[in-house]
Amino acid sequence: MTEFLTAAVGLILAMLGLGLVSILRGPTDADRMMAAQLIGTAGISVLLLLGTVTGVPAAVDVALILALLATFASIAFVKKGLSRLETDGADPGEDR
Amino acid sequence: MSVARDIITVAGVSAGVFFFFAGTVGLLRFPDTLTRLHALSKADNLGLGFVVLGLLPQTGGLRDGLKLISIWMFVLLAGATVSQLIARTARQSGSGK
Amino acid sequence: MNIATVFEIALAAVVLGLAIWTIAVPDTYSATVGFIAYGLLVALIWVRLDAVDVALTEAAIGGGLGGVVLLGAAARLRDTEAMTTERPSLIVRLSAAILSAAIAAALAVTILLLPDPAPTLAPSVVANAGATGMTNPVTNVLMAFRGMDTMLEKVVLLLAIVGVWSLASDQAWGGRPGPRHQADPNGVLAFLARLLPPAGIVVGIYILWTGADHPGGAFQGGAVLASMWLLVIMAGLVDTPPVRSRWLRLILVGGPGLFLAVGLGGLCFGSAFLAYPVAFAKPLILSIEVAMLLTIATTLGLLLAGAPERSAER
Amino acid sequence: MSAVTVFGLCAAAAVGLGLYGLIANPQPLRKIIAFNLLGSGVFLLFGIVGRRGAAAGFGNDPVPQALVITGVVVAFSATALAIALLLRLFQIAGSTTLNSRAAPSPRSDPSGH
Repeated sequence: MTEFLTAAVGLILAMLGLGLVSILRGPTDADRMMAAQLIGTAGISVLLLLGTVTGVPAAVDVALILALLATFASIAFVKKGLSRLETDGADPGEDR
Repeated sequence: MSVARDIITVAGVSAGVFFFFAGTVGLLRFPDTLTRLHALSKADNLGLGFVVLGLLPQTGGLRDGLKLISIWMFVLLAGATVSQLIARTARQSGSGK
Repeated sequence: MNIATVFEIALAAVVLGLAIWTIAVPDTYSATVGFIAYGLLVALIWVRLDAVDVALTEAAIGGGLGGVVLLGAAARLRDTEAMTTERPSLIVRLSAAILSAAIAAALAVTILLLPDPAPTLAPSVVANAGATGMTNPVTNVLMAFRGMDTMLEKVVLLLAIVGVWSLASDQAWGGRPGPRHQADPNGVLAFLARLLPPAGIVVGIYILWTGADHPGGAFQGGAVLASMWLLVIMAGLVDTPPVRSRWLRLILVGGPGLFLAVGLGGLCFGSAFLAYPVAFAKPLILSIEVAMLLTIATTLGLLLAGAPERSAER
Repeated sequence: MSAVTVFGLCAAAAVGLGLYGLIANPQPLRKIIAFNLLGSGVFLLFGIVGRRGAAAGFGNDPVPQALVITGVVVAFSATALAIALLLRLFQIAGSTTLNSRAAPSPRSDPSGH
């Protein structure tokens, strides 16, 4: 069982690495946002699996915090990207 | 009993890993933003969902199970909102065509 | 080589790749995104090192709040990138590379040659755990055995917020930080900002409460509360408070103030500064933590909101 | 190769990379990010030392853990303050260069807005 779950962690981690390639490649900000979202979700899954594998039940709490904070970070990310598009050509000082 | 639990875990986590794989490949290979968004939502909702489902039989008690499910709920909510905002961004900037 | 080691090497490789990407990529915005992903994965390393308390903090700061601070600045400064094209000369970069490589190599050698058996303070933490009535060793160290550090850390947070506020321009002095966010009150973001914070507040308080016996604590819970507050602000449902407001300042000094009062009480009635009477140790520590939760949530939220930019009237 | 060795080498490399970025990168925001990377490497080194000191039923020595938590909070405060300074510099000078020879072009409204 432990071997299976560890292998699953490894596979999801590999997906996460591929998601990083997508951040790296872009080409648009929307793609970067999506990749960040995917990395957050994959990180949560890895944490949940890792908590079960290593017998650290508190890893679920880390995943809980990560779920809330990653939500917040992606909303901030998208919101900043949105206002950038909306205020294109406007005063950069108001750009937030 | 424990064998049945392990079977559920293996099946759930395997399905979850499959959807993560599908979502990542879609994110890398699909031609435009909106189709990539479609692929992403599969990894987000179903990938994590199946992993949570698979891990439920392995949890110690009701409280841990509830925590797992609420994590999934948070991610579902966030995923739905962020996807909609990203789609709007993409349409406004014209890259969604 | 078993499968766990393969996993560890893969994790370390991904983290290192992200670190290199963060330093080397030309676009600052991409570097920031890379750093957020890095913070998220470092939290995984901390879980792997069996330091779940630190993993919680790292997930809250590295993956969340710290990333949003950097991202906001990167989004604002993005258009100025073309202006700063000057780079240090080749000699400077080469010597910097040699210096950094030498330091990294020295650290690596030190890691490989650490003494065996390793020195540890864990047994003395266990031996004294009965004095506080709590079983989470990290909370014991933070709140009791090294309580002075934790109190001064909160003072540092307070100093940082004073520093940020003092950067306001004359018109905005004492005003509201950040722009007023306009959002469709029936839009999807406003919907999320109404639905998520109640659950988030429960999670924040749970993290504080569980900190007595399991990994968790006031700072991690406060970070969750701060992110929920900022989510509501970003959705345009409420505005940031003017920083001259009296109740705001009262909350900001409340946590450290109570900590200091308890510490001085220990000096007057007990044996030393911050010495808790054994019978009341747990209630005292818990009340300090509850006051801290509010203070930390407000401080972190205001640190993210930045310097005041609008006068209070608008 | 144990977890301590693998992550220890990773931490050492993060410290080196952060130091290089801090010196060699001209943009202040990049310097702040590099400084955070350097700090996170140092924190990980603490974690390694604590992991080796696992005893008395704990997987990691609690004292270094508490030090790291304090350190993370202080590093975050410093980062937020540095970012606020940087944004204010940008607001006043219209650029974020640290190079005193390059004359900064003042914007029309130096006090912002």
